[in-house]
Amino acid sequence: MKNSYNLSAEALLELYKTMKRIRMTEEKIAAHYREDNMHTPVHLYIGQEAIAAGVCANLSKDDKLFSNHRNHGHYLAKGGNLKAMIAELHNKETGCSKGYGGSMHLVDNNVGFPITSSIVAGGVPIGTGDALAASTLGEGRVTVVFMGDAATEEGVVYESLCFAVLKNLPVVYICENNLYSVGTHLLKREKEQRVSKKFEGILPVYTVDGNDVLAVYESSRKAIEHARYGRGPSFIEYVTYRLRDHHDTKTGVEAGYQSQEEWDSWKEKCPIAAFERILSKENLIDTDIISGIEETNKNELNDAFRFAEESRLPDVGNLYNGLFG
Amino acid sequence: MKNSYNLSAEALLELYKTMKRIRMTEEKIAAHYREDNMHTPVHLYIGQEAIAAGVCANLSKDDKLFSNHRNHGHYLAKGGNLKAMIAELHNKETGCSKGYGGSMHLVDNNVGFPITSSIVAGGVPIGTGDALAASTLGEGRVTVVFMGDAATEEGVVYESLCFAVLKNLPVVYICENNLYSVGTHLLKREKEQRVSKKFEGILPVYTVDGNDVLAVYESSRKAIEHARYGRGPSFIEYVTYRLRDHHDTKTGVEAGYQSQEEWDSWKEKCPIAAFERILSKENLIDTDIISGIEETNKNELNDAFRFAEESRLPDVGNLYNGLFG
Amino acid sequence: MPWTKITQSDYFEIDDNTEAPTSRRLKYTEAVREALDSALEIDKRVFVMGQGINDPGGMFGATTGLYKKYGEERVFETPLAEAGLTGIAVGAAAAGLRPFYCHNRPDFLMLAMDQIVNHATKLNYMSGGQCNVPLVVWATTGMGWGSAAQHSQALHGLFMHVPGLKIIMPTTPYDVKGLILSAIEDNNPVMIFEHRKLFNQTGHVPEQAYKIPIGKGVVRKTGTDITVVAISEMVAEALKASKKLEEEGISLEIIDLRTIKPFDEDIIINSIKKTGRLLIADTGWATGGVSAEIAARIGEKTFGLLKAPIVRLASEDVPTPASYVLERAFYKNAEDLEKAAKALW
Amino acid sequence: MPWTKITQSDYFEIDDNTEAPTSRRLKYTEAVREALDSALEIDKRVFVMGQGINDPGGMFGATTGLYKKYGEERVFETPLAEAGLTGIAVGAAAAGLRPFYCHNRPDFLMLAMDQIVNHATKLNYMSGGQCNVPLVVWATTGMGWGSAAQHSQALHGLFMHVPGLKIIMPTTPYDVKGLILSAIEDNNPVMIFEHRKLFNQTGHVPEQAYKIPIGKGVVRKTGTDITVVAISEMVAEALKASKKLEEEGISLEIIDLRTIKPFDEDIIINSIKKTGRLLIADTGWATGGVSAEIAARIGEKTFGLLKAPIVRLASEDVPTPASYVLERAFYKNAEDLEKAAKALW
Ligand SMILES: Cc1ncc(C[n+]2csc(CCOP(=O)(O)OP(=O)(O)O)c2C)c(N)n1
Ligand SMILES: Cc1ncc(C[n+]2csc(CCOP(=O)(O)OP(=O)(O)O)c2C)c(N)n1
Ligand SMILES: [Mg+2]
Ligand SMILES: [Mg+2]
Repeated sequence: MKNSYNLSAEALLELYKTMKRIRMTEEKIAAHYREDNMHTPVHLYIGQEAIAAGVCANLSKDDKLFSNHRNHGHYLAKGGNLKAMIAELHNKETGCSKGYGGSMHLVDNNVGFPITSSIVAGGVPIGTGDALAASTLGEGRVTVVFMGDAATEEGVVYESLCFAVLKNLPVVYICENNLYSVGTHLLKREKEQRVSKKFEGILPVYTVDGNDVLAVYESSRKAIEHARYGRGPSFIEYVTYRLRDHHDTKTGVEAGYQSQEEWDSWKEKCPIAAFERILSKENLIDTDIISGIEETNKNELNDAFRFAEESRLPDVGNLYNGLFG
Repeated sequence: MKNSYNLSAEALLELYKTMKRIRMTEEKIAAHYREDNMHTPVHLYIGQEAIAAGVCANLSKDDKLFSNHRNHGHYLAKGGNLKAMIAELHNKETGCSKGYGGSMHLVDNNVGFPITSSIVAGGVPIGTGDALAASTLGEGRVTVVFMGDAATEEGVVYESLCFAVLKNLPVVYICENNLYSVGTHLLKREKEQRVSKKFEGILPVYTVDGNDVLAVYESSRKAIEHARYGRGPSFIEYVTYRLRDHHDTKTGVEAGYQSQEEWDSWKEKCPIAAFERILSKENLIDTDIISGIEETNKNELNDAFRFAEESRLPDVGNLYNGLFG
Repeated sequence: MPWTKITQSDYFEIDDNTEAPTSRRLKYTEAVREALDSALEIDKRVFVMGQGINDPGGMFGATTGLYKKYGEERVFETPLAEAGLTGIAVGAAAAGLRPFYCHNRPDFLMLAMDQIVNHATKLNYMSGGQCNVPLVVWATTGMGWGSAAQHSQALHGLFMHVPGLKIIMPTTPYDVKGLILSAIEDNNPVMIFEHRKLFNQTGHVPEQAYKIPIGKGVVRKTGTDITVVAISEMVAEALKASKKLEEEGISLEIIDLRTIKPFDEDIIINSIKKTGRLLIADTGWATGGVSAEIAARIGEKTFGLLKAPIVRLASEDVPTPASYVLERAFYKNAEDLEKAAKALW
Repeated sequence: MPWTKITQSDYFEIDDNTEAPTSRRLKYTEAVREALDSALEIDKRVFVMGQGINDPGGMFGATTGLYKKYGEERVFETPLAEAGLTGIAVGAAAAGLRPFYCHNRPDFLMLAMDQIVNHATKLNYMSGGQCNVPLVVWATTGMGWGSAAQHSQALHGLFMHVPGLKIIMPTTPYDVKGLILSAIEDNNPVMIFEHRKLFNQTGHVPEQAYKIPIGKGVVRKTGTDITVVAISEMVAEALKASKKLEEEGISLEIIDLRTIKPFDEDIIINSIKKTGRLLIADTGWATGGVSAEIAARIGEKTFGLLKAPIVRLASEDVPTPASYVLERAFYKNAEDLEKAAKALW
């Protein structure tokens, strides 16, 4: 049963649910952060949900996703375990990284989330190497590497793209251009607002509205298939905005580096609200369905937080655990 | 008195003389290298002379040139002191770097040759920073940064170009694409033979025949003027070939990584022989004039080698000299 | 939230300079800012660069508003390209400017190692003295609140090994202003590692510009039994521990090294002549770090004077864990120092 | 021309393994090649990468022709992008392959520091043990013939400071084969620093694959008066010096450390129990280097056993100069070691 978006109703609803789940998780983290039970920096994903949701809808568990400091949404969209994530934020042994990583280093081999670096762009060559291994071993899987706009300024990204092209690797680079690096606007750091332009001479690049989940889905689907069928890497820039501060829970307006007008205009373009309008028009959701989804999320989140709070802290004696593998 | 090349006869002859002087210097170095009086690696410039000659004809002493390991030709074309260069190769105190640098680190503040790094691409950001200083201080001078094809693979080059564009710096990047990195052909390292293509999305790039000194002169003239008049950086790729091995004195054929056919075809395109043909046609040189130039060079070279041989070695007690400035 | 706030070390307060007539109480970061302000004012060649230096946070206040006073040509934001930008700073320095390059964390300096190790520190030497590089690289060491393996490293020990560098690690507002002004005036690359736990300290700082010589330590507390050479935030831990130890009859002499490269050998040796015992406390890893060099060099020079082996209190050979219980096991503090001192006594 | 040739250390010859039935005399670089050949043969996950590994020079013979036998997918040339390619190797290792990444000189590793210090060595720890990185990084240290400041650094001392690394520095053909095979089999990042002056050494090497444990030193010469802990090429210098010193009645016990991280403390301490004197000889800079860590750690553990201060023979805190007269002043050799030993006696 395909509709005008060339996607089944289930698939459309799934995209919506993923976004909602991420949003509600982030909001709950924000609400509880001041209670000081999560001793970890948090980089919230609020406003960018369409990207993780749209991209990951094209991935299987065997495909791998390389994330960055802003990884909560990526992890959940990739099928991550909510309990393990919330426990990691609570510094617990039951966390997906056993309490050794914290919010910036969610890792979960069960869902193709193999490492997460908080060095900006640090994961980009590593993801490229993962694609090299996949290609060498003939695994047929695809690697997706997420990065921010500022990450594209690091030389290793350039080096990685060139190598991926040279070896025709099954990798898709996803750039979430939210216009800011911490509190610094893109145009203080770069000549052009479209960061993918820099790579036009190297590989196929696309610039897409990152707040339109269907556009994200469709563009990444093509790039991922392209990679999967051995036609090589590509680079997609999704233009978006984060509605909260770089880390912590307030907004960039409150933090003093974004204007109210700018923020408002992007709030208008909220990817979830926008998609809700589409789904309503298609008669795929109504307030009851939305409430149902919210209820499910709320319960799941309450469980996850309870689980996290009740979990044990790592054993102090295990300081050296994991130093060597 | 301009001719069809839009250059005075003197200017044309000057280009020729520069190339000849470089060639004869390199050949003399090669001839004497086995005598073991020059304890220094040598990266000969034979075959690439048109680039240094053509570019530097557009520079004044105040303009600065950032070179690399293959710097003999750059140094001479920039007005370097032949005696000081040969003395440096002989490890002498009278060398342009006082014997502390050797062949890979010719430096001479008197002629705008401020540092020379032998880390591939290491000088590229440094040259960019020099242009930043020139721009900040309003000095009106231009910085020219030389690099090889392999250097363009380093992330710092990408980072430097982006920054030069952001700040609209008075810098021209010159890439000598001689198709090889030591014994490794370009196509083992890159997808495309035209290395400048990678930067098309970042700044104006040009690909020019690097064995045609007039084309080099003209293309670099435009780019240098562009930079000088505050219109920003550009990147020129000169396609060329080195007729000797990466370092040392034999050829790449003898070293086993270049084919005789390839080498022969480039030998045919020798920039000096090609320019000789043009100048003859224009009646600007004949065998007598050439002999005269050769004689002058020979004498100058003999003097320089004698000077170098007779110069003192650095004082062993001065190991710490120059550690701090 | 300590990741956005600065952890307060409430026990640490030294008034180096209460007598200076123009002296006021300033916070550590205010003293840094005042140093930069002075340098920008006095010397037109000075400029400041870094990620986020002009955002509202302004490096914890160390750079706040400077761009408004001196313009964005002299106080500018950089792209995220630490390798290239370090090279650019080196080039600008070699061409006559005086860059002050700010980093939020030493971890990010790993991207700039080629320019620091192979270039900034070598260009003058390998050019026969033609190219000095008056570059200052400033990095603030973070810790705690789950900063974890890539956002909390105290990497000054790595740089100890690099010839041609000077490295300062000031602990007081008075020192940081004076040492930063010396660093900027120096014709060579100087690295500054500052510990965030010190940022809220207050102390007396004279209003005018003044300099403190690079390479000189200072005795923060005199004592008779054990010489403690403390680096950066460990000075605070040592002072705290010394109070308890005093009650138990162990008297520490605490040396704040201030400069780790070159470090003040004499001040340590003179103290050992009195105490016969040396404990070195560093915020970085022990293995191959600053404490190793101090132990090796001082051990050689005080052989026979020492009544007990030189002891090092520094991080174990493991990355920083995230969870606070593991963090507590990882970081050495006043209690650990107390224990180490007792064992040495 | 020594820059393209390898400097011969004619005085150095140790036959570790003459008894093994399949043992033949091989050059050092042939032993390296044989190790890589074995590893590629035995384990399909192994691959070799580096600049120039497939060119006719083939890393002084260490990689010659391997790509013909195993294909260019498993033995490939890299672009000049040490930072990115190290990350790529890390990613491939984490995904189940076993990269062996060759570098012509440690100087170039400075471009890869972020991936080594912040990633390769930390991913397993910070993921709670989910991501081990079986990566081998191999670098050959050059010296002489005017290699100068950027092409001659012995930088192993920097890496000593990094948790999560193992570092080996084999001196004999027998050791290099066995240690490379151990390194490749290790599930963690291992760095190998080889000194080019050792490359023409020959020695007996068994034909089959064998391993030498990481972390174990070996006594190259027994003696009674001074323990010399020698690293890499310094073993050759120590052996040379010991002959002269023997004539003058000073007997050196020479320990070839082989692994510097973790290093074999017991073998050193046991020797000191006999000699009471320690001289550490390293090819890198003294300040903050390997010799500092050995002196600090062993000094602490042998306090009371030592009859004299621990002495370090290592490079002065200055870059490598180009001119051969200055090179001679810079590099420590057998004569310097002789002098240091006499002074210590
Ligand atoms: C190499 C490096 N430099 C600086 C930082 C500090 N830092 C952490 S996140 C960040 C901003 C990154 O911006 P972007 O890549 O656009 O991602 P976003 O936060 O906007 O999602 C910075 C500068 C870092 N972690 N790593
Ligand atoms: C960062 C770095 N990696 C590797 C080397 C070793 N190396 C010296 S020159 C060279 C080849 C450079 O090729 P290219 O840039 O094309 O210049 P060319 O020699 O052809 O003029 C290499 C690999 C180096 N010096 N620096
Ligand atoms: Mg961003
Ligand atoms: Mg080339």
